[in-house]
Amino acid sequence: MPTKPIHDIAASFSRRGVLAATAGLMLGLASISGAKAADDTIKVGVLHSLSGTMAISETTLKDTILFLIDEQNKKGGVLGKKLEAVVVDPASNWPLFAEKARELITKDKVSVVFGCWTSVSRKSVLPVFKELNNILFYPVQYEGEESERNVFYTGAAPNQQAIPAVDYLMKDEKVKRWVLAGTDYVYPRTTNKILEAYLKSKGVAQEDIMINYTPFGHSDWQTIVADIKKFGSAGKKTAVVSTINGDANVPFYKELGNQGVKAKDIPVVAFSVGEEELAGIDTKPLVGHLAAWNYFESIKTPANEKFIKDWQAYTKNPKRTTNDPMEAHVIGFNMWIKAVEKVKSTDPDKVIDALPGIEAANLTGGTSKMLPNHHITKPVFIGEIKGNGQFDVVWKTPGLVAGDAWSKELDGSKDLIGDWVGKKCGNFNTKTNKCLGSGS
Amino acid sequence: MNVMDTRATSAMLYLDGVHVSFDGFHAINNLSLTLAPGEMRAIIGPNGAGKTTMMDIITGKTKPDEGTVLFDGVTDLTRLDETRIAELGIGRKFQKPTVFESQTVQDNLLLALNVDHSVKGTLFWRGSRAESERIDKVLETIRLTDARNRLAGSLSHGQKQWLEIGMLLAQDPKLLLVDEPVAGMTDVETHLTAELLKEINKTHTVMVVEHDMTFVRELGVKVTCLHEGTVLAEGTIDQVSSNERVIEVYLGR
Amino acid sequence: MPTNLSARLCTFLLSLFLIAFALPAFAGPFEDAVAKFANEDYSDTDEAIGVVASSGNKLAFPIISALQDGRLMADPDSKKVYVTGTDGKSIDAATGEPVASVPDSASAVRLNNRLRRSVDAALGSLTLQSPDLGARLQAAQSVYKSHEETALEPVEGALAKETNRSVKTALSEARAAILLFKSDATEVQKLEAVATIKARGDQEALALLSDIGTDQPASVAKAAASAIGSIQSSLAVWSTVQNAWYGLSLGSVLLLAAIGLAITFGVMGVINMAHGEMVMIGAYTTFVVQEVIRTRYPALFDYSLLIAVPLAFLVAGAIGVVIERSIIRFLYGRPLETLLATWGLSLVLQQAVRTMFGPTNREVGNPSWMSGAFDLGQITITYNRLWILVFTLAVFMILLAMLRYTALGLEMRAVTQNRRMAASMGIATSRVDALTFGLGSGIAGIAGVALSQIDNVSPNLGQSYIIDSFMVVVFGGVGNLWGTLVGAFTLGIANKFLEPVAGAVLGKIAILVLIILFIQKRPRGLFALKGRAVEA
Amino acid sequence: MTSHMLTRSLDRGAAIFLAVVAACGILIPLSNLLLPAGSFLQVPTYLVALWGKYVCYAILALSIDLIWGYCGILSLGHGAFFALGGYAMGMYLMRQIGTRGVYGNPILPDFMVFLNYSKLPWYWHGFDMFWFAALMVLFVPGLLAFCFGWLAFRSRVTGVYLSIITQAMTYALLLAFFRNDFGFGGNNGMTDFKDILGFNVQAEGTRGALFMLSCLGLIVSFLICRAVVSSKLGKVLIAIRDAESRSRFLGYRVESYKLFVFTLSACMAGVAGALYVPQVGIINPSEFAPGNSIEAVIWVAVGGRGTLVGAALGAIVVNYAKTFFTSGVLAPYWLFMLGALFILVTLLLPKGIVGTFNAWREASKERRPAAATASAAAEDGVTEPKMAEKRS
Repeated sequence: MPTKPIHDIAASFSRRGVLAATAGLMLGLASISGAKAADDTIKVGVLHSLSGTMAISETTLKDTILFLIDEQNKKGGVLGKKLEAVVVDPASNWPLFAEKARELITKDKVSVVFGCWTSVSRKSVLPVFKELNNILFYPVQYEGEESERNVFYTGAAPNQQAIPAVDYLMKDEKVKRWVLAGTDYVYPRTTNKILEAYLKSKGVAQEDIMINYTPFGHSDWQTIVADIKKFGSAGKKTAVVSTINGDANVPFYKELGNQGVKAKDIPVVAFSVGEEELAGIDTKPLVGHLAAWNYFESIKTPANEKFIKDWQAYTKNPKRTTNDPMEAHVIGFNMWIKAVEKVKSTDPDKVIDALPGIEAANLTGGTSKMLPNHHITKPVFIGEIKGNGQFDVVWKTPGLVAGDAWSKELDGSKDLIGDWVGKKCGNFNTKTNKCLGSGS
Repeated sequence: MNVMDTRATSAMLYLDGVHVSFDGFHAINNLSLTLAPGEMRAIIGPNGAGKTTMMDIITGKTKPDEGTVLFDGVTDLTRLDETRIAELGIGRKFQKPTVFESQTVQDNLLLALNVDHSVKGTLFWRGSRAESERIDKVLETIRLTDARNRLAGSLSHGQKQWLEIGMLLAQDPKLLLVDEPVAGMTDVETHLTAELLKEINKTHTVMVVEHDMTFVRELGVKVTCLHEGTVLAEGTIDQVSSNERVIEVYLGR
Repeated sequence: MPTNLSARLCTFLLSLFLIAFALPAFAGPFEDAVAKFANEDYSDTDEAIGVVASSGNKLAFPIISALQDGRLMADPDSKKVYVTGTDGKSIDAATGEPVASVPDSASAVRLNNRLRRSVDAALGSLTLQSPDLGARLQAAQSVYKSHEETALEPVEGALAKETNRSVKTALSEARAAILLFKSDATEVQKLEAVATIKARGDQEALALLSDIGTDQPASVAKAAASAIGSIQSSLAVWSTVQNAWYGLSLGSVLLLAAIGLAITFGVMGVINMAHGEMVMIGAYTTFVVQEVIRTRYPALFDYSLLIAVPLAFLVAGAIGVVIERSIIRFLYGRPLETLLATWGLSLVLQQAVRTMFGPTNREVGNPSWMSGAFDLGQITITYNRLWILVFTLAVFMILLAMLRYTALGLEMRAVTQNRRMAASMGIATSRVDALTFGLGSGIAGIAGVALSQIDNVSPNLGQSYIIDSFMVVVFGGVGNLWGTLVGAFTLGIANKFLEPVAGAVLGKIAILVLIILFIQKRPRGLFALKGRAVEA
Repeated sequence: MTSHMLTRSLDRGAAIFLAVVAACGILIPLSNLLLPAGSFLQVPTYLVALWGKYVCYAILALSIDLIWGYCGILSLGHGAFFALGGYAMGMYLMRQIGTRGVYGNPILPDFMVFLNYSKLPWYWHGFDMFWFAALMVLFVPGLLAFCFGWLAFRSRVTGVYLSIITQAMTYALLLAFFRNDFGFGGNNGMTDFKDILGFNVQAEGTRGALFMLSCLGLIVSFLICRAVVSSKLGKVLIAIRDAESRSRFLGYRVESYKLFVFTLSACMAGVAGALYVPQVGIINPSEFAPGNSIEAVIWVAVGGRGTLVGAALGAIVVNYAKTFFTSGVLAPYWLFMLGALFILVTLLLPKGIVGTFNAWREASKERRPAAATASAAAEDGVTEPKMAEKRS
């Protein structure tokens, strides 16, 4: 077959073409980066998925931040400047979270970012925030075992949700047998590890604990509910501690209701089921099942009532619900405003140093405080599901509970503390008096 | 033991008592047929007589339920797959012309050449003078020298038929199975094809399936008529076409 | 049926109510106890329930049943407690005297799970002789669960008068449960009790027997142990039956999701990745139907699914026809491109639904005939699963009949087998294509109606079924509806027998791997068509 | 021999493409490092990382095009090979963290510490050595592809059946990697990397080097694909794509060819994944999601299947669009656009951008003397897939 001689190829090789294409590309790149930040506003990044599987939870949080910024701007903004939200859509795609975080910080020059829902999205953006030294407010309850300089955790750590809930069941419901049911990912795994250790320390025997994991979006719960019924019929009072994730909850509760598992027989206490999740189910068969949160929409305080009223007015939807992570954003946002006003600057370093110790009112009548480990103090409520999809608070902690970055129940972390004020370290080993790993 | 002794038959192709059925439908029914080396045989028969299924069996595409299929007296074809059978030296032209449409005529022939067909062989292949000479020769034989750089897909129907026969030639098999080579051809083309096949038959064993009686007559070879998966009649074209049962089957009487 | 039951309870309550009226009020521990309801403290409420229930006062039943229904109003300021009747009239709970209105400062006495159990136990002994059969049965069962000694006398009284067999059994089981836990019951009584409970033979019998404690006479402990053993072995057999039922149920869901695909993919050869979204559209149609019913015609709620089924079929079917006409018909013979285009379409449809209905789950309620469960032997069969199984089989049969006996079915089969021949015989092949695709989509829509009863109604609904559906169709053999049926039930049952052994996650992985290996063995599925036609 | 294969595989389009990639691979990192920050021509670091990601996707797209465009195997599970390569690299990077993890454990990665692993699982051994990890990047995806292909191609699973079981494969892997017991970090995957070969992964210099390496990876992959498709083996692949059973009857062992090219493609995808992980800083099971693999196929379709330049270009164009549209006011509409792109490209632009451009160029050449046309068509190595097979 005929082959083109080499000099032919050299001739057809267009040097001009290459130059033009390369130059065009470079110019294109440079011009993308050339987007200028307007100096008369303070930019606030919003990093919540608006599409994909997590949109179901995160869209509300984006709206919350927009609402808070709107309210703040009505009060005149901060430091005499208006706040401006920069909204991006990481589309429930974890690497895209990192990319968008980088874009927010480098290109849009935001002063702070509110965002993420899943742990993996937080883990994904973490290196970016550390590298580019910016601030992330993370509003969702999570498995703990983390304290980073650039992240402020306004959701619950396990000791602010799981442990009080188990305490309540043990004391008030006299529960002796435990089913720990969860979706197979890190939060349920860690939470169940912590709970298992905690229950054993309270004298619960191994055979009285059943642990079960299911895949994401599991929809056929027949076998598991039957197993729970069977486990619960061993003669001791049984309860289910559910760390089942979002979407799988609806079929789970439907199956519970249909198989006649009543709350008064086997109560289920959930850590991931809030007002939004219940919106998708008929809650009448579920009355009496429990959830543990740091906030419920039904809590009657003036602050909460005003917040709900303003929120519903802002979203022009009189039925729009509120939930725990929203409150976490409210607290986090107010703390950031206070810290910025305190140091009169939005410089991340200054704000990070100013934040521990800042107090902000929460919506349930108390005042939350940012701790040196970058977690906050929160009250813990146990709510019973009511027929109207809301919760009735049946128990609350006497005071506020301080969030532990490192669980005292786990071998690996029982000696660790996070202290960004005194020790300047997120994982300080109190036994060896050393700051571990990269935190040094 | 002498190698010669293992040969069950001296025939190039030997089918005996072959049965095949699809979901209860007997496509081939106790079919027995022998093709001597160097012979050219025409197979005729109405639609559904089992002509194409027979070719499928010979080339390994369909496995018979029972029966013997021997190639060259020794090789049991029912145990082998298409590739192995092709490697043994059986080439096939399909009923519907099947060439590699997005490649050039020349490349089609190149692919058909009976050279190293292994992955390694093709990856590190470099053309040789001998190969291009063979391709040139085949191109000439099938009258497509001028079209050598055209895409096969752009050829006319008749040209595609020839190209496929050309691919068979390049493959240089011991036995050629040719399924309806002149379907859709003009009279002139049909005549040329007959000449071509006769030329090929000088060096190869050939089995031709065809409907076109003029063409079969022009080939002037022994004819086998199939009906309902079995041999109905065998002989010269005149003998077969005067056979009463053949007439009955064809005319539906 | 709960509504029915509560209605009857109310009648009963009202009659008691009238008797209570006639009696003069008397002061004492009862009044003090009633006042405790106003303390807003769970322990006080619990105590009050106990005192009120055992007071023998005629007001006890109205008070406790009002407490259960959230109609017991307490005023924390004045410590007054009121019972609001179902007719809206109120009485003073301590005296029984009617009051004009309940003060605004009063609110319903709150319950938690512990209190609900106390209420159940208290109501149990109070309603043992109710004229309502269901109420009596429930009462006997709640006494069985609480097995408190104080209930022994009422149970025995009721047992003497009871005529209904099932209630009688329940009462004697309740009596046995009480005796078993009564410290001063005789050994003979206890042995009899163990036998009674053993005869019950279910999980609850097991629970009760395992809970009797160590202070029992040796013979009783032994009898209990042997009873436990025999119940456990019979339950083990039942658990296999249960797994089989769960498998059938999962299989029916898989079949329902896959059946539409068996048409579009199996019959037409179109790879419709947006199939799941057709299911989703069916589910959202159900949601819209229920919304309209809820706001306009609440009485029709139980019929909402019956209305939704044809509508979902039409909506999804119409969308299917539009998709076929606008996209798929240009891609016939290019299966891989069809796959990509319909995948894109599924993204668009999902995001469109997300934009229209919001990203959150929407509530689709179960009509009363699809709620709850019944016991068959020792397994629980939920009505929704049972109806879905019946519904799936019905859809399957109708589809089979349609393909076989109707003109469209005939035309569809003709076009599938030989398009050119069908066209030359005057069949409008493009119309048949559109209708076939519409049919497949419509059936997916119907599946959505059923799936809305057990799964989330969210924009992601369809995605969770698409891979499973393809597995079912490919496993069963393309182009063969019976293959799809067998494939779905095989996968369902295999999954449910694997799940208890391997866990839900590994079970699912194992099924996927098995399918991949199976396809190697039989590339065209369980029920493959043979012959030359398939190869073409 | 090699020089022969090279010259044969270079034509004008390919040469321009390679030169542009090479130029970018050198100029972008240099501009990032040498020019002062904020200057007009300086490329900011985040764009270096972003474009590094695109280049990795381009390698993935090439690997898909090699099997889909040239051999007709539509794999909807190529993300699995990409992710496996990524995991192999991720495991190396995790081991490099050493005592800098939050628990300071010198051997166990953090997620193992808090899930109470007492020792390193056996399959984690060796990943502290770069050469071993690099070998695994090729070996693991290659082995999986080989086993999978060996089974599938031998039993002649083709067309949509193959597509569906590749999807089942990646879905099964997705579920498996989600499991925490599997020992790969579950849903959170691996992140917070520190060093690669002793260099800080977040340093600008390392990023520049990684970008350069990615471009080099793209060039090498391109040359390998080019060499394969323009060899006689490439012609056989196209023959198999267009008429599989014809190729069998010519005596080609179709399953061996498919297996070879499928395994080669999986190794390339693995390399793409390995280059991708240090640049985006995370690897987790969502990379196995069937949707990701399907999206990668659409890059190829957009650029033009059966044209290598098109596949690479398609990956870059679609991902650039994704970055652009997922920010700002258009964010909620991104999925609409992606979906529409799938539909419109398959309906209106079945040859993709480059394929259509080539066809247009062919057409304009037609008007010139016919002699040139045929040789050019043969020479270009650009062949349009056969689009309209007859419906059965």
